[in-house]
Amino acid sequence: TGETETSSGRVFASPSVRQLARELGVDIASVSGTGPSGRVTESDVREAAESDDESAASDDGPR
Amino acid sequence: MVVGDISTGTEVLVIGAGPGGYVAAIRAAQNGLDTTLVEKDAYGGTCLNHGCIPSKAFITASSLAHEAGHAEEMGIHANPAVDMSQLRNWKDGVVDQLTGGVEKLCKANGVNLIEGTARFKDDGAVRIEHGGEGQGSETVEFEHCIIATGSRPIQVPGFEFADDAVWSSRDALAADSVPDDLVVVGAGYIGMELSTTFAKLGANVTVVEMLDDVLPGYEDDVARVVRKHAESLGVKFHFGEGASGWSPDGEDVVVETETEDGEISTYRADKVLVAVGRSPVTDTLDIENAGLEPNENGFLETDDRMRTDVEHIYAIGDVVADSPMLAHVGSKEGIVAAEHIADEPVAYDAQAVPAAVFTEPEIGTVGMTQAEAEEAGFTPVVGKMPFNASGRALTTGHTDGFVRIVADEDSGFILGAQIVGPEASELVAELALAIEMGATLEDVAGTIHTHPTLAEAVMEAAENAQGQAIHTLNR
Amino acid sequence: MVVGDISTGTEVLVIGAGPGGYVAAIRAAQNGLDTTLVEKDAYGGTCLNHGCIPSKAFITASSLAHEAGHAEEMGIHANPAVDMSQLRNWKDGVVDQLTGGVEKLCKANGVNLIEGTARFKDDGAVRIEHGGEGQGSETVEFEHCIIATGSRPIQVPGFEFADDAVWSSRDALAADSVPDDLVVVGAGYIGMELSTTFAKLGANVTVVEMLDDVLPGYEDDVARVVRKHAESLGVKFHFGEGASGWSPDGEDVVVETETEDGEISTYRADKVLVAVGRSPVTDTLDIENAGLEPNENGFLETDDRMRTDVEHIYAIGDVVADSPMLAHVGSKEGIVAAEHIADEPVAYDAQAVPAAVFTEPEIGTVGMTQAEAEEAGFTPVVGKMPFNASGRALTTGHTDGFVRIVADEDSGFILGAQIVGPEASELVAELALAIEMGATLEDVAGTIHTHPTLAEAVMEAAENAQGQAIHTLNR
Ligand SMILES: Cc1cc2nc3c(=O)[nH]c(=O)nc-3n(C[C@H](O)[C@H](O)[C@H](O)COP(=O)(O)OP(=O)(O)OC[C@H]3O[C@@H](n4cnc5c(N)ncnc54)[C@H](O)[C@@H]3O)c2cc1C
Ligand SMILES: Cc1cc2nc3c(=O)[nH]c(=O)nc-3n(C[C@H](O)[C@H](O)[C@H](O)COP(=O)(O)OP(=O)(O)OC[C@H]3O[C@@H](n4cnc5c(N)ncnc54)[C@H](O)[C@@H]3O)c2cc1C
Repeated sequence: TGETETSSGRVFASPSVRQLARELGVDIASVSGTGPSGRVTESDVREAAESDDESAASDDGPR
Repeated sequence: MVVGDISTGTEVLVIGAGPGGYVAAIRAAQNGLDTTLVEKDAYGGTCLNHGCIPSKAFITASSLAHEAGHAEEMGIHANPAVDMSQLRNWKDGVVDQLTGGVEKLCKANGVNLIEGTARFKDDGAVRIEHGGEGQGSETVEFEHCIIATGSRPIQVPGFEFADDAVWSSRDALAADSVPDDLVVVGAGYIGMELSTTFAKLGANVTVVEMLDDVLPGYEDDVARVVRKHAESLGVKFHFGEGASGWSPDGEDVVVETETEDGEISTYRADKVLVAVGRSPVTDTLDIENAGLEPNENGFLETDDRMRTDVEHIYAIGDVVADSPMLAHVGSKEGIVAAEHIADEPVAYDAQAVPAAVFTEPEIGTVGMTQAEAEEAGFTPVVGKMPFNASGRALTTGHTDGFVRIVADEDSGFILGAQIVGPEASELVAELALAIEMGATLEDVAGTIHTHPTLAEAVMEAAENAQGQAIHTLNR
Repeated sequence: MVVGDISTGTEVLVIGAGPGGYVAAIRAAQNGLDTTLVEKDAYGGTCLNHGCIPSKAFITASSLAHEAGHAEEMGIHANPAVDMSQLRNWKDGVVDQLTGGVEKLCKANGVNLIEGTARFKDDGAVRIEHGGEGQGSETVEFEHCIIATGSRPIQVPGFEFADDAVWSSRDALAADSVPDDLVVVGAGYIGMELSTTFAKLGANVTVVEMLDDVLPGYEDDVARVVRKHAESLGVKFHFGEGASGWSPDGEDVVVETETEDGEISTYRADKVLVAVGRSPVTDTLDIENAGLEPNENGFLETDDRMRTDVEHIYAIGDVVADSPMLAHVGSKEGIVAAEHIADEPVAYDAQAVPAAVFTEPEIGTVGMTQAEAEEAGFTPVVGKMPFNASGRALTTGHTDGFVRIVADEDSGFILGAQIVGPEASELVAELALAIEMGATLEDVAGTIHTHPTLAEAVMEAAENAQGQAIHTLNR
């Protein structure tokens, strides 16, 4: 179901962006953020998903 | 109620209807799962019946009476008397309304409710013993199980809760009179909430605590505000003393304490309240039949989906290892477990768990302290706003305490906050959201805050960390 | 104080030391600008001296006394008496502490303070007349000027505030006794705050309002909660009636009202409080000498850097056109003006301006209503949590009202919130931050909220909008 283990470190991304990362099978800890002060944004996660792995992204569509 | 032993099946079995269990059951049912919730005692668990809710009801009433009786400065002349049996009835009414509500919400969401005590037969079934004589038992087979059996108060050797003179927090919250003299063993948050409550209701309260301050785990300057206020209410503290025993003396009790050096003291009282912590309820479940083994303190280890070592059995709430024993943590864990069973891509990944202590003044904390931020490798910058510089605080007459915000100096990301002061329990909500969102000091300082409110102090603390506060001098 | 007419120069001259002006002056000085603040009356302006602060002090005390006197259900038996002159002294003490604080903070930040009344000589200088006889005047030349002269209450024709029997809000907040009978003209937020306050203090209050409900501008279901509560305090409402005049009758006043159809009613009282709105103070500044012309209602138009048509003259606070007349808006505008003068890349770009009404229960609103969201082209989704389903609300005895969140259905972005209920003024802070951060329903619902708090209702309202609330049934 497109799960990734959450990193134990502090993640600067909103709850909805973190959830999206899990939905798309993206390890958010490895995404570099383009938001203010490096915050990980929704589009950062979507881009990471696309460049990453098409199949992981198609596993769980947006709800 | 089912008499005799029949066997039924359910997709999700939740054991225990506290804030962990009932929330998990409702969310599981909302996700279309066939869900069964078993509770041996009362819907709402410790929290609604003997914890969060009754304590806060007592705190409200005792604070209102005490405050009205001490507001001559504002021109208010009153000499309030508190009728404890009426207060208890009101509190019971509040509890009944909420527990009744929980039952209704479970049913409305389609949760099957079973009254009884569950024990594991194996890792796919429990046996449920129904209440009274001859009520029989039944077996329920499950695909997934969520253990939410909560916790019970720790007993200090020699202090049996069965004795009339020895109160657990539960007994204190069922009191129908105020003891003239009360000894409280333990100055943790439950001990402190109840000490101030009974002091406001007129008891002479003496607190004995093994450690050297109130509220272990909180920073000194936070704890100090609460201790000073309790002292001003007449509460007496004896630190570095462990309760070693008690003896009856007529109607009274004499509590004996001992220091590390073996020095003995005694305190006479009408009742002794023991509030030294809580331990998980995992020893009455035949949990080994499910292939599970609690850790040495009785807690269950889980992953961040709340799965135990047995993958289809989850644990949430007070039974979970390395997780704060708080109602809202249990509820969140319950939602994670329920959604994970429903194949949602969830995880318990809270960046910030707020916690409150409902003393006077209140404490609200979230995320990291300055020391914790340093340990975690950040270079923290700290901003503070004392409530005695807040217009709103002055107009309420409650000016003790402060808001402190800890942020990362480089990025400005907010890492944590410590609030001690009026409505701290509510004010911390904004900062929890700030941390979860990855907000910076600039974000909080740049958000317009209503005047005059206590929440402005949050903004001012952020500005202070930036060296730009208006209502307090900057570092 | 300077005697005689000398001429000095300053980089930034701020006229008026209300929450707009003093904040602007402090921030300008913090930015290294040579700043002068001129005030003719008292530091803190309307807000600290005759508005926000004294009204909230009265509200606190009247609420405490009233609540303690009506808590038999909780077992509290008290019959509080309120000594109005003591209450007034306490309130004055709070005001003095804050206004003294403002003066100190200005000085500590290096702001030059001048006492006197400023009038423009031209667009580069003002003449300041000092207070009493023989205090003289001085001329101050400025590079930049910030007009922050605030507002005054609107007089209804026939009701002169100079008359003893006719109260402005300022007179009401200086009262040293409670009138037996009080007529309040106007059911806006100031009228409603003061009506409930005096009703709690024991006055028979009658409110006459030209429109057909209390709190114009608020949604019906929000206003209704406040009106019902006021009615339960004994406040009588007469809608659709305009105050047309009054006459003395012995010690009493008889207030006459007229409906649109010309129907006349009369109400006897000890005092009549007129609270029908406020108008900007721009007519006593010789403002035309600076090349400025207020709009037809006396307000000054500005751009989003708070610049007037004359680029180096700024306007902030209650004098600004199309900007809510609120202290925190003035402060924010002051910060924008000061930072813009200091060449910072700021703008007044608040996405969400929270506002509170300190009635019982309180109102806290921010951002868009559902109707406004529709008008703005969104497809709003709405979630609601009534306080009577909140455990914390039940334990405080205050369960009227609700939290409502308006979000964009597609994106989940939170657009606005309307809260009516206990601590609504504080609870709205989290939602203001949510809107400023571009938070979604999922963000607010996914943030752990402390149990038991009123702030949980914010989370539940977000969950309700998602169809996932635990403690209330979903749509
Ligand atoms: C005085 C006091 C004040 C508190 N105040 C706060 C506060 O303000 N905020 C806060 O967050 N927390 C507070 N807490 C802590 C809070 O009550 C707990 O964290 C919370 O109740 C834990 O929830 P839970 O669902 O894990 O377990 P519980 O609430 O303990 O519920 C467990 C349920 O499981 C049932 N059960 C147990 N074994 C079985 C079985 N074998 N079969 C069937 N049913 C079973 C029990 O009867 C119980 O109803 C307070 C606690 C106390 C004692
Ligand atoms: C009863 C009441 C309750 C209120 N409650 C609230 C509330 O709870 N929350 C809220 O946000 N708002 C509240 N308000 C509104 C709030 O008071 C105003 O929005 C706020 O004071 C506006 O700030 P300001 O700086 O623009 O002007 P003001 O506060 O009006 O200050 C203007 C200052 O300029 C001075 N001045 C004027 N002309 C000159 C001159 N020519 N030379 C020198 N000095 C001059 C005046 O003496 C005054 O001190 C309330 C108002 C009232 C009346």
